[in-house]
Amino acid sequence: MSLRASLVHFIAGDPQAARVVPPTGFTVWLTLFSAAAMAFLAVFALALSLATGRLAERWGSELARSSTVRISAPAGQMAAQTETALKLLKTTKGVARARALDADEQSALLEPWFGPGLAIDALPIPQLIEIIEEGEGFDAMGLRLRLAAEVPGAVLDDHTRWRRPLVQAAARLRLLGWLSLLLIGGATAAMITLAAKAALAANAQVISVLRLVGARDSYIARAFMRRFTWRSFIGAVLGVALGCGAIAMLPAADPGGGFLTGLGFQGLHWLIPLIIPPLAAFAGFVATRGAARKTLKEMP
Amino acid sequence: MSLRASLVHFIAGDPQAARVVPPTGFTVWLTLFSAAAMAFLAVFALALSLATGRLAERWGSELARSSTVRISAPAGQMAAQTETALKLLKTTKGVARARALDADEQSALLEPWFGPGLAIDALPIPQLIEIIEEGEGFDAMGLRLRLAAEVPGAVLDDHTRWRRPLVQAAARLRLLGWLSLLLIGGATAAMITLAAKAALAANAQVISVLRLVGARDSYIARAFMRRFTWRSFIGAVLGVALGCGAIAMLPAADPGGGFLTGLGFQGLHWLIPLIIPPLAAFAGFVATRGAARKTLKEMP
Amino acid sequence: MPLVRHSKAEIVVFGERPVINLENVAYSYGGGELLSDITLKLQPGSFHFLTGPSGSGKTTLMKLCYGALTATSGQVTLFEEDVRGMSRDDLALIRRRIGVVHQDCQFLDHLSVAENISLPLMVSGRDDLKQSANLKELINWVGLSPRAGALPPELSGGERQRAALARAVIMSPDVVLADEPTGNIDWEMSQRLLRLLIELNQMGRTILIATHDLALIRAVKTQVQARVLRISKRRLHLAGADL
Amino acid sequence: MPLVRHSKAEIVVFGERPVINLENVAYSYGGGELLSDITLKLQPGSFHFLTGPSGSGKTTLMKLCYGALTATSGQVTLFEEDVRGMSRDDLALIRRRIGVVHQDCQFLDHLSVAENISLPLMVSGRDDLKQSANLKELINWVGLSPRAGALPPELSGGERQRAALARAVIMSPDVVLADEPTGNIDWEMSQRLLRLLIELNQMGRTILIATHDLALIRAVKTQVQARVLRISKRRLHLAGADL
Ligand SMILES: Nc1ncnc2c1ncn2[C@@H]1O[C@H](COP(=O)(O)OP(=O)(O)OP(=O)(O)O)[C@@H](O)[C@H]1O
Ligand SMILES: Nc1ncnc2c1ncn2[C@@H]1O[C@H](COP(=O)(O)OP(=O)(O)OP(=O)(O)O)[C@@H](O)[C@H]1O
Ligand SMILES: [Mg+2]
Ligand SMILES: [Mg+2]
Repeated sequence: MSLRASLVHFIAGDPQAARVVPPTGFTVWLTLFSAAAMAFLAVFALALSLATGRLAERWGSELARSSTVRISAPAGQMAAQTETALKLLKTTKGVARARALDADEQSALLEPWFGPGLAIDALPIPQLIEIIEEGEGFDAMGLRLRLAAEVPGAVLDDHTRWRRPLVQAAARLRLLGWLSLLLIGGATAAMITLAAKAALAANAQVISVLRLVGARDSYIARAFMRRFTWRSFIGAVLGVALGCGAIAMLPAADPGGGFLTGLGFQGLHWLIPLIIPPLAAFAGFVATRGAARKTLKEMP
Repeated sequence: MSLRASLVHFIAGDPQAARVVPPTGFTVWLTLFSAAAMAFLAVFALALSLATGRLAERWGSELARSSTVRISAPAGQMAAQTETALKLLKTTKGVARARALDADEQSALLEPWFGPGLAIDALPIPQLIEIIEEGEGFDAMGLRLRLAAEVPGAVLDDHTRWRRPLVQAAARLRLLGWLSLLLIGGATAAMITLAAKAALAANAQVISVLRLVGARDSYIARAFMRRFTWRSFIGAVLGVALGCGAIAMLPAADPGGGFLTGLGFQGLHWLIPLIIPPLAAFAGFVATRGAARKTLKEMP
Repeated sequence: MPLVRHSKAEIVVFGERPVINLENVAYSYGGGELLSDITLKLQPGSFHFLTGPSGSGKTTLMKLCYGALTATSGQVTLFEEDVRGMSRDDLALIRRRIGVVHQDCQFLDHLSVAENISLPLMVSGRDDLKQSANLKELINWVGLSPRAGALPPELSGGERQRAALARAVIMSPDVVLADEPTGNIDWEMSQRLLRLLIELNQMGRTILIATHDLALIRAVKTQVQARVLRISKRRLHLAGADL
Repeated sequence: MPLVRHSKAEIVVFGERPVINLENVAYSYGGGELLSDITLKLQPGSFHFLTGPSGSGKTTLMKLCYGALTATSGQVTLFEEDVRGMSRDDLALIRRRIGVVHQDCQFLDHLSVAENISLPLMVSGRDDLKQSANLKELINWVGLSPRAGALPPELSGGERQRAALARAVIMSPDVVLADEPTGNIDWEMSQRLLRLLIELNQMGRTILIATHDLALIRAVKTQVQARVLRISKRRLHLAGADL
């Protein structure tokens, strides 16, 4: 039977078939427990992936915001050069906005070094222009050349060398999250397969009795599949409930704590774990189907 | 039999007993697989705990290093006030070292804002004193009062409000690591117990035959325990080997990447995962012993 | 029905369309040959006994007759279909026409005795009301009415064999193969069970019983025209009148 | 030995120290009483048969005799120890003195037939050289030499019963309890097995055999002084001379 046909038959099919397989046994608990444990872990891996996704975004945007052009010029030319630089930036591809910082902002930036009472006008400090990038960002090399030609006192500080490894690290964390999701899925499938095989081996007598009275292999396989699919589903529901509960109990996102405390789900993301139980049930279905077919083919 | 006596008997004991339990079956693979998967996860949790330990230390010390005293004073009094402040800091409990930054260091700090060509002597910038704490750190309130009395131009920037949440976050991460280690241990014990019970249930006939010919329950239990302990051990060895291999393949610690890339073990810490297999074997031993005793007691 | 005894110990019963047909069949479990050159044709409506010393291959021969084993050489046809060419599903359908009593009666230990007896109906989707009246009557006939709700592990040895026989005949199959069906049953009860099989035979069903109980064979021979086959030295022989 | 038949259907064999002693024992599996008011004393060196219709409680009575079941009321003593007060370990030691053939012979399916037969030796740590010579002889006697290396699932029904009997007597136990040991065995072989039991009995061992095979009982009665007990209507009776 094709996978699709057997799924249809399985869902529509005859509940009596399930009765011929003994209902109890420790493989039930093993399957339930594995499915629950794995679903629990999957919820965490999912949360990790989503959180690192947000983190990568935040790090990316925070660092982008700190790209600056610094203009050091004699007092008379400062305003003009700033103007030219702003105009130039406005026509640069990859720059969303460019804005000259006003005196208050500049002194706020310098406060840690000079104390709050700094008279900024008295100092020959340069003018800072904040650049907010968009899309892929701007071409730093090209921008530098144009600035050198038109604004002699401008220095571009594009922070690329700082941003790259941080964004890379966030991306790697996210990859780790997705990888562990894959691993967890694989381990779940393996465990359910093993549990199903253990159940089939333990029920060799059931199978031989059923064959003796003329049951088709598909009937026998279906009876086992029904049980294991159901158990994987129930187990995964329990695991997801526990996992979401645990995540909800983590301390709320806290600006000081940074990465870890942002681990929870946000908004609609709480709905994503709901796909885990159906996925687990499907994994249980496919794993048991494979195990049952193989075992039945091998049994004399 | 007490746990100790049964351990001794188990290790010294008669290998023939193990033969009476069928050697194969999918519960073998289940146990091996669970033990391996759990050991693999345990290696990662261990690495996480150790890495966050290091991270907490580094964050703590990095932030401590950035505690500063800023002295703003008329040019003439600057040197004297700096001297007084340094003397005062030397006698403050919790301060390991205090050091006035020299002109080069100060201009390096200001470079992002003023560009490299800053003539520091021309500016009325304050003198910065770097404080390195020790132990519990100093009493910020007391130090501030003493500074106010003796060095009128000094401002203490102790960064406590920044440090606390970060160190907290690191500690929380470490706690998460240890908690997950505990969870993994519990899950392993639960899985081995379930696998052992499944095996015992599947071998009801073996047990009844052994009883019929006059085998003691301790003999029967030992035969099962031997198998399961051994399987848990082998599984854990495989899992630890894979886990350590995976960790060794992570990119090396990289100053730009920060937290994640420091996940590996360092130096002698590579030896710590070696305790996982004996622990898993012990868990297997205790879990199977409990399962066997319970099952044997319940069987007619 | 005329009967011919070949020199090569083949038993051939002339007539149309044997329901089970073994031709020059040999079987080995891997070592030496256990059965050699067996030819056996079971005509519809015939009644056979199969005897032979313990370990001679009675059970093996029965397993060849319902496709649980495949002959090492020679040809086995069940209802005119060659066993070799059958898929598992074909075999399942054939099994519904052959009622089998195994020597070690096995059941689904989590279903009641009554459910176990009606398992062939359940599996083939014929679990209807009319059948349930038959079921009750049959359970009564084999003397299991007081134990109908029990689970198989709670049955005595003889009760298990009676339940297995009931399960084998519930579908009123074309052929009944029974392997030592009375090994654990007292004389009165085994006479009662035999009467059931004789009745089925008179309705045209084909019966083959493996047994070592010569008294049983003698008792049946007075009631029905039964042939006794004997396995010895790997061959199948027609037993003489000495029984 | 003088024999007294009480009005209450108690069978008492006078003599010292019965190895197995049931006094006013009743047993029920949960429903009504299956066995009531059973008194049975097995003297050392006695030979008993136990008969009764299928489902009358023969297997149940045997299980009471080796402590696999505990009487609902009354007292069971094995080798002068009360079963009720025994720990599992005590019971294990008692079992080494009682050889049991179950009605459904069970084995360790992953060990060879020879290993299964010597299992009682293995379990009690008496797996020595002298025993291994006895083992070979015994395997030969029950006709399993060609199958000694096979696994139990590869045995025929009769071969299983012979292996179970060999396992029950390998330790030369004080008592042998055999439940339908010849249900699947042909006449010649069952005579051979009985000779083994008779020999043990002549060495002073106590034998109790449950069977429904009256021919077997008759055959033994010519060779040894055996008593026949019969369960009917929940009581134990001494069967008359009609056997
Ligand atoms: N699966 C198997 N593998 C190997 N040998 C087997 C297998 N099954 C049976 N045998 C051997 O084949 C021989 C015939 O077995 P079979 O069960 O057909 O005998 P039988 O005539 O039914 O005997 P019984 O009267 O004792 O039931 C026996 O010696 C048995 O040990
Ligand atoms: N575990 C059990 N639970 C409930 N009832 C049981 C159990 N075991 C046996 N019985 C019932 O007790 C009765 C006696 O069983 P027992 O096995 O002692 O009979 P028996 O005399 O050995 O019969 P047979 O000759 O058929 O082996 C039977 O009706 C049986 O169904
Ligand atoms: Mg047989
Ligand atoms: Mg019985």
